[in-house]
Amino acid sequence: MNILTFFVVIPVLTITGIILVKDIKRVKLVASIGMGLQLLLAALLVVLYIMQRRAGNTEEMLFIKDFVWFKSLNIHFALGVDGISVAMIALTSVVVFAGVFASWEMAFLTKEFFVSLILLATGVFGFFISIDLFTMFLFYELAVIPMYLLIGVWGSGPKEYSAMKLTLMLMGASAILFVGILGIYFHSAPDGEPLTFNILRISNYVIPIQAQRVFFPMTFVGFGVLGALFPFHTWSPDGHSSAPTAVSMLHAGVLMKLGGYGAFRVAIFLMPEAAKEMSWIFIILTSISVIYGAFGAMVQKDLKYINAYSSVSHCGLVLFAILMMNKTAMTGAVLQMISHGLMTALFFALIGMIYGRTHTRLINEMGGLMKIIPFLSVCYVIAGLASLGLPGLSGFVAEMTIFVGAFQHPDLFHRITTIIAITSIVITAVYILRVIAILLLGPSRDNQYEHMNDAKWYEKISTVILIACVAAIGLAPFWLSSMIGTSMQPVIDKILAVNPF
Amino acid sequence: MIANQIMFFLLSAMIIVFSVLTVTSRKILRAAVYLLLVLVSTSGLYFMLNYQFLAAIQLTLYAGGIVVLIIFSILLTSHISQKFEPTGWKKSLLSALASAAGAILAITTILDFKFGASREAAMEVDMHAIGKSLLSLDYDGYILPFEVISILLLAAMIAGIVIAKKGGPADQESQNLKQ
Amino acid sequence: MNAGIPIQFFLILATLMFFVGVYGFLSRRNLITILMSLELVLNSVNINFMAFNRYLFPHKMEGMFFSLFIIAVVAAEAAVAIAIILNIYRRFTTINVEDVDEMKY
Amino acid sequence: MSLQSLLIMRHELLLAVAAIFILTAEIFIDPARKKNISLISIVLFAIVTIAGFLPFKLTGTLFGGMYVSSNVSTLMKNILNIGVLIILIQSVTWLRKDENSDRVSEYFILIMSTLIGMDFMISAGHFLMFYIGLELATIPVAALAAFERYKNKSAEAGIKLILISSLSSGVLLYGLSMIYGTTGSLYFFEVSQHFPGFNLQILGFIFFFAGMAFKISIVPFHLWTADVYEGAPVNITSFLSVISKGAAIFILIIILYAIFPSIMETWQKTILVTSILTMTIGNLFAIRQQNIKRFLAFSSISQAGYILVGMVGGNQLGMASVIYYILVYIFSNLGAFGVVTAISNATGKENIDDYNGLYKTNPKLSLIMMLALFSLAGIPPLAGFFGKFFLFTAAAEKGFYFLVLIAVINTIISLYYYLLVVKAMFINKNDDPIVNFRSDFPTRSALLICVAGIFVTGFASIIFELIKGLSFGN
Amino acid sequence: MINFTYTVWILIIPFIMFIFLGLAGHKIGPKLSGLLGTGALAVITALSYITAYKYFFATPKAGDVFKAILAANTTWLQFTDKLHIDIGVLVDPISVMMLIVVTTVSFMVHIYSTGYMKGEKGYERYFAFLSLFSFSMLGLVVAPNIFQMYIFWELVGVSSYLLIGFYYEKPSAVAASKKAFIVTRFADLGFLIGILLLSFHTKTFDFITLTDPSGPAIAQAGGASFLGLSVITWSMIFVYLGGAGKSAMFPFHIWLPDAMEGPTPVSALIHAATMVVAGVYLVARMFPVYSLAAPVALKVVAYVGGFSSLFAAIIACTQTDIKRVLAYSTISQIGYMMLALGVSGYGGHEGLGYMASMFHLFTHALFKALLFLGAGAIIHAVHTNLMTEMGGLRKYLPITHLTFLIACLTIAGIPPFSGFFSKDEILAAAFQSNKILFAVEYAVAGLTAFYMFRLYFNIFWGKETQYQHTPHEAPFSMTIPLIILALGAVFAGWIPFNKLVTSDGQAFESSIEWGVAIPSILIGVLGIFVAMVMYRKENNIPERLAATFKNTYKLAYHKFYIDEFYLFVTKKIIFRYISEPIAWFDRHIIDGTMNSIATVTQVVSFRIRKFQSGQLQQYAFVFISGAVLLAVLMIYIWYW
Repeated sequence: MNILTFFVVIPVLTITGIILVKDIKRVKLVASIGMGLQLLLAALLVVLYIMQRRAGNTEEMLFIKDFVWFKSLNIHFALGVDGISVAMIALTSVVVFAGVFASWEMAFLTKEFFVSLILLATGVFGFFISIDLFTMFLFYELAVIPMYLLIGVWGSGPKEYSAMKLTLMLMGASAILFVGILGIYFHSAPDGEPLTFNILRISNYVIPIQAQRVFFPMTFVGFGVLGALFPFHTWSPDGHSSAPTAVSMLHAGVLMKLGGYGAFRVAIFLMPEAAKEMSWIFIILTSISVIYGAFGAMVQKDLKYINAYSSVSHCGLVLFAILMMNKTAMTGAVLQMISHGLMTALFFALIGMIYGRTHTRLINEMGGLMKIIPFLSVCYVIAGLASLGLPGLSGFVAEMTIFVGAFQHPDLFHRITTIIAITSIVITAVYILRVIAILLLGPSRDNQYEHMNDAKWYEKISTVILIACVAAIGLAPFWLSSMIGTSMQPVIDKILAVNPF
Repeated sequence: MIANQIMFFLLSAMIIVFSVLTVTSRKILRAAVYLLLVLVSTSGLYFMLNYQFLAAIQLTLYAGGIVVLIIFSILLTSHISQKFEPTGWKKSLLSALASAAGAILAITTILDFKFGASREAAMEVDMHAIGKSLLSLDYDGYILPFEVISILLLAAMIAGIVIAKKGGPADQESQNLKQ
Repeated sequence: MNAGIPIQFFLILATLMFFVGVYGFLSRRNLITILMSLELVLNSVNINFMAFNRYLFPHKMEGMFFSLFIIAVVAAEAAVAIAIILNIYRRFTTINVEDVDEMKY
Repeated sequence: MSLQSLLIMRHELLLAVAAIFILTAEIFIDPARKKNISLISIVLFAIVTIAGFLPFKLTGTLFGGMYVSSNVSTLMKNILNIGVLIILIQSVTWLRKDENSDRVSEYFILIMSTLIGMDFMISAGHFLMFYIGLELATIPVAALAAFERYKNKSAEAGIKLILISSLSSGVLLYGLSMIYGTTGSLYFFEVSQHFPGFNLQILGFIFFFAGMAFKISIVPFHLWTADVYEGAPVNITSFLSVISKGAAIFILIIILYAIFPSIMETWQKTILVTSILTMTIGNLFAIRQQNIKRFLAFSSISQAGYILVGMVGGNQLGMASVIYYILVYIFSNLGAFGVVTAISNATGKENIDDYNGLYKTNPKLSLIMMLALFSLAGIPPLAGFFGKFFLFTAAAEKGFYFLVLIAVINTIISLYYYLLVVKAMFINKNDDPIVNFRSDFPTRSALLICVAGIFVTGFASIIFELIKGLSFGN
Repeated sequence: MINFTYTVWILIIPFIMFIFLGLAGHKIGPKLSGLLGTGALAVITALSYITAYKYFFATPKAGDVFKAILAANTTWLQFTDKLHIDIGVLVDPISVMMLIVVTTVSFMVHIYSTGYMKGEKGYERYFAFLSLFSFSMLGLVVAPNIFQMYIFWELVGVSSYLLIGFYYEKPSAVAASKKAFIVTRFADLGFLIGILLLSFHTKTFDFITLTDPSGPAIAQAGGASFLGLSVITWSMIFVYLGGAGKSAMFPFHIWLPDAMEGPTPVSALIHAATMVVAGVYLVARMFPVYSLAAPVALKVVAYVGGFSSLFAAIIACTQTDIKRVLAYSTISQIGYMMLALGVSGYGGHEGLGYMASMFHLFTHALFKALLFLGAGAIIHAVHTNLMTEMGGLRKYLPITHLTFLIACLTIAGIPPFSGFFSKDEILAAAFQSNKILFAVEYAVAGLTAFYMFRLYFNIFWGKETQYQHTPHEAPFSMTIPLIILALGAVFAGWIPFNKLVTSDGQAFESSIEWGVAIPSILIGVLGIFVAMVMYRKENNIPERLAATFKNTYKLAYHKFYIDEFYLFVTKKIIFRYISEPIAWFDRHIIDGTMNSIATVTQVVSFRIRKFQSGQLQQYAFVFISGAVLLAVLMIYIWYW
């Protein structure tokens, strides 16, 4: 059995296990064991992948497995990974694992909660291992729907409104995306040859430019909405602020990455010509995203809103880098996805833990938490520093790769937009430090918070593993960056072959 | 020739006039009678077209059966002399407009079409031919519809029974209603 | 019998009758009169079939048979309709169609 | 009549035999043991259903072209049989009620005769057969809609259905008469050869289409749907929304594909317009509904719109996807209606507000309802997703991307209101929720079948491949 | 060639120490933490001195030039084929010199801190942060490429942030740390853009390649231009922005005085001796490029430095918080160094300014650290920062007094203390090239002497204040570093910088230019004298003077309202007129659009419900009209 299939099988088994066991404690146990296995499996995959590459395997995708599903439409359940997907899978498994522990205290409908959560994870894993547009789309939608219940049932604040908005906007995006995918499918092969959903196969054929012009924007916007592309990002603040901790983590940490990954793997990889022609529109939009999200985050009062806007900014950077269409910037985009995924998951985990203690998320109502709950506060600072791109943490690596890459463009437009995007690092610093200053530092604002406990063991697991990853990538980025970069090479070659610039 | 045409126009005039009266008369029983007249006139048309069998059916089943059924139901539900309030002008107007539009569309389209005359020899439609055709299993045979319509009629009968059947709590309730 | 009368006359007659029936359906208030209007509508169709059969395709009897079956079906339909109308009368104590609107929006 | 022909017509014949058997039983059986009629009927029907699947020679033309059986038609009949079987099982509880117990056998006979009508309609080779089948499929349903004769709403539903359906058959017949007048025949294969698309023919076609559209409840011929669905007993509502509609769609697609390929452009335009209207209007109305049956009525209208999208291409994939979708739709919608029936039988509650907090008291029913609704909304991995995917793919194959876009946007609206129900069940609080109850065996087994269908139909690609293999189109 | 690979330990040891103390500090207790931290520093200090010795005296020169040696290098992150961030150690004259400066001062501060911070909450954290800072600063210093420098540049910034905000419960400290970080971050933005521009045109980050006179950077001096200046010039100006930010040059200087909220040893280490001179170091690092390819940028450096030094000196004269006086003095002195670089040429005696700047950097590090540590000892004794609340302390704090006096004399440029030598070189260099700046320097020299002695007299002489506790001399752990640094301040002037640290690595002859030096000494003495008159005994001269130059005094006292201006820009413009409108726009316009789509759907849905009237005939009407309209559409209107 192919290693990749386990990534779908294990969650499904875990869900089954959760449904079968009776008691809440066992539910958690099963969930954590399942996701722990998944994490180990991801680690194994990384190792195997690197070993394969070392051994000189230069195939574009490794571990390819192809099950015919709907034969007449040439729909396959095709699996395969390159460095990029491996990285994303690793990210996902870490975040999901942390998410399980972050929601350890979930007492209301626990079983249902974990089932939905892991279902969501299944969708994400499935998405990343697929190389068939149909299954990709299937898993994408699969990931979106549990969201509704997770937010609607276990959320807080205007949860029903937020859940509905999030679900509808994302499904709306998937609607556009769906048309885009169909368009690709029906132009995926020259006349007379069987149509295909297989990305690799399609990428070897040049989709007619007229079709690309129609379907590229659809695909890109479809994925872009999930990646919080301005002005379609408004689901994100509401959705994130209402979602329960683990869901915010998964959503901002992983699900938003589906957008970036998809935009790269489907929109740009398959339709590079149109991407080249139209990228300027989206570059403008994404650079707006970057700045706009950062400025938006500056005046928010709710912790989750701050983070949501910050995600808009950071994910905007991902899309921005993807659109630059050169190896360095795109590698940076993937790094940024991973980095943002980890640190935003960390953020949301911490926010959830703080909220669980103070029962408020308004920064003005808290203060001086550093003294009361030092562990969580320090973690928060670390997350903040990662977010503002401190060297030694993952954010820096990603951002610098993007900036350097984007700046290598020969024409002025790209470089000016890059500079605009770079200014976000200052704004980011402003809002991050603002939060840290108000929330954690200074005197304690309300003595009812004096008696809070610091992190419990499961909370520590959740945060420490995320921090460890953030720091590991920040300190030793080379292997990751080169793993991604190597896989990026064929993509770039294809883009260049088509229309060298 | 002329007699033909006179006959036709007479019948058509009757049909049109009585149709209109059927749908406009404010006394329901009269409307039923007008309907009967329309149906009878129609059977006259069938005679003109040489379809005596169908004309007969029209008279017996349609005029004799359905109209009687309708009249019975009228008697059950209304007073004979009951006069309706006239329909609201808005509704009438809209209905008239829709119908007129439909009629104009249909008629213009019909007039637009060139009907070719028949080249085949006409078939003698007598009872023998009808019977043979009705019971034929082959092309142009109607045994299957004939059988199926019996199921239809059975089903309709049961349907009527289902609705009209007395007994159970329903009846009690309706008796309460009457009191 | 039908010589000298163009087929269009029959068709126009049927059409007029059809739409008069439709008019009745749309405007009459009494359920039974609506049913009567329906009879007009269906009757007009029969005229069409008969005319076509006689004028254009006299070598077969399709139109005629069709009419025949229509008459039978209409009879069944009318029977069921009347049964329901009587039930309506029992329930609503009226057969004014405008009053039969418990369900809307 | 050889044995061969009997086998070819086995669906209709067995059904007729079963109906007559029940009729006889009704007459001869001891009144005290009439309870068993349900059981007998369902067993009989199950036998019919199974017999339908038997791999005898399926194709053939009987009665000089009056009756045509092909692989596709057999498939369609089988699909309908499955649906009806589920509905019959679902009806048992309802039929056990005192007020209905005196008309159990009539119920079964009417349903079966309706199904006979549909089967004949699907196998029709001649418009006369088609017409009689259509009426046979309609008239008893009207009576069934008025079945609960002690309820105002039921009576109202009955009268609305029978009158509008008569009008629509009037319009359909008028159209047919024009088709007859311009082609000289009512045999399908002859009509298709004489159909170059004169204006009068188009007129006839449109009127014919309107009559069919009424059955499928396509906008603007749909207005009866909500009222009838709301007023009719729940089982009849599900019958109307699934079986009647499914049968009408089957026959429409056969007629469009087989008889009117020569005016494909016209009917494509027609379907384009009506499908957009149908999806949009159905959705817009569904948003505000409070009665769950009415809600499902509008939802089924918009579903019809999606199905039309699949039909628009006139391609083989289109037919396959439509048939497949009907199968999926049967499971999904009957799942939803099954829950509605169970709740309605147990408590008499039919408003969405009553469903508030249902998950707390009846988790399993809520879950089934949710699965069914998600399947209707086209959420993976449920069958509805695959169904919708193929429908839209079929349209896209012929370049109707714009239509597909509108359709998928409409699925988002529909997702919205499906989620409203899910929200009611899972999120909303309720001081007075529906109490916990345990459904009886038939209800549970019917729901189980539906859930299994919702899951299996999608994943098991063989089902789709089978349907695809049998379909035709260009 | 001697192997310098071991120098990587200079980076690794403090990093490990940081991680260890950060994670386990609270477990092992304060005492051990302090000991470990200090011990680690002792080791790397020793390593640095060994390195300095080996580099300057044991390594054979190539010709007569000190060659830059790449002691270690490994690719850390690959961008493109040519552009990659390497982490490594570059050993060349200035890096070695900086190693000495950083490790010495840091070591002193560590020792000092063990006394100064005793009993403070978060003692372990403090030492962890100090280790982090040492690591970052050393990494910055030895960076062989500009990107490594940027990385450590940021790390230095963050450790500064952490240390300024060490007393995190004090709102002013929190605000100060935030301000320091954001202001420098803003400057770093310029640095980053500069790096990107530079690397885009030269395709390298590597210092050796960049500064090679025949390398791509300098070769492209006349390349593509923008707004009249060459791209290289622009990029060097941007790079300088980063330097200006870190070195608190006008107008980025505002963070430095506030940064005094941190513990005093931190001020000594970071905000006086090491980190703030990183800007100078950066310019020195890139000096060949500035000098050969971007003279305009170099001019900017010179003028900004000159202006800052004068500006800060004026403000320093009016401040009362001793640490703030020292902070402005630091700005002023760094301005001096910048100026010196700015007026310097490349190679040989032309490079006098360069050498002078480095020289001054070196001596300044020693005496400014001394001043701060002394101030720390004073604050430690009297528990206040305000010199108005001090006076007559010379009796209580003899050692502190003495060392402080030495430091003051040094900074005033009185021979034979080291400050005199380095300052003299700078004056000489300025005299050679730019008379205006030269004049500025004289003025600054006088002002410096004045405000330093104003400080000195106010603290140790003047009116004796009633203290709550009798002040007492600091413990040995604090006085020993003072003494060592004082010795350094006295004797460092004799180090032959012109032989060791020069712009092109070649030694050149230089001697004291008495023509320039004597007036400068006189000016210094004059400044001291004025201060003595005004502040030695209590009198009303200062008040009268302040009253006479009321407006000027007020301006200077309020630091020329620069802070207020920044506050206005950030609070009013950025927050109120950019951020809040954006947030509003997002919630109301964008979100509103999405919501209104939903609302419109709902409203339409409500409006059209009338169609479903329950009236059978209306249904039929729609049915018939629908059929007719459809037919009309298909037959008569819509041709494909």
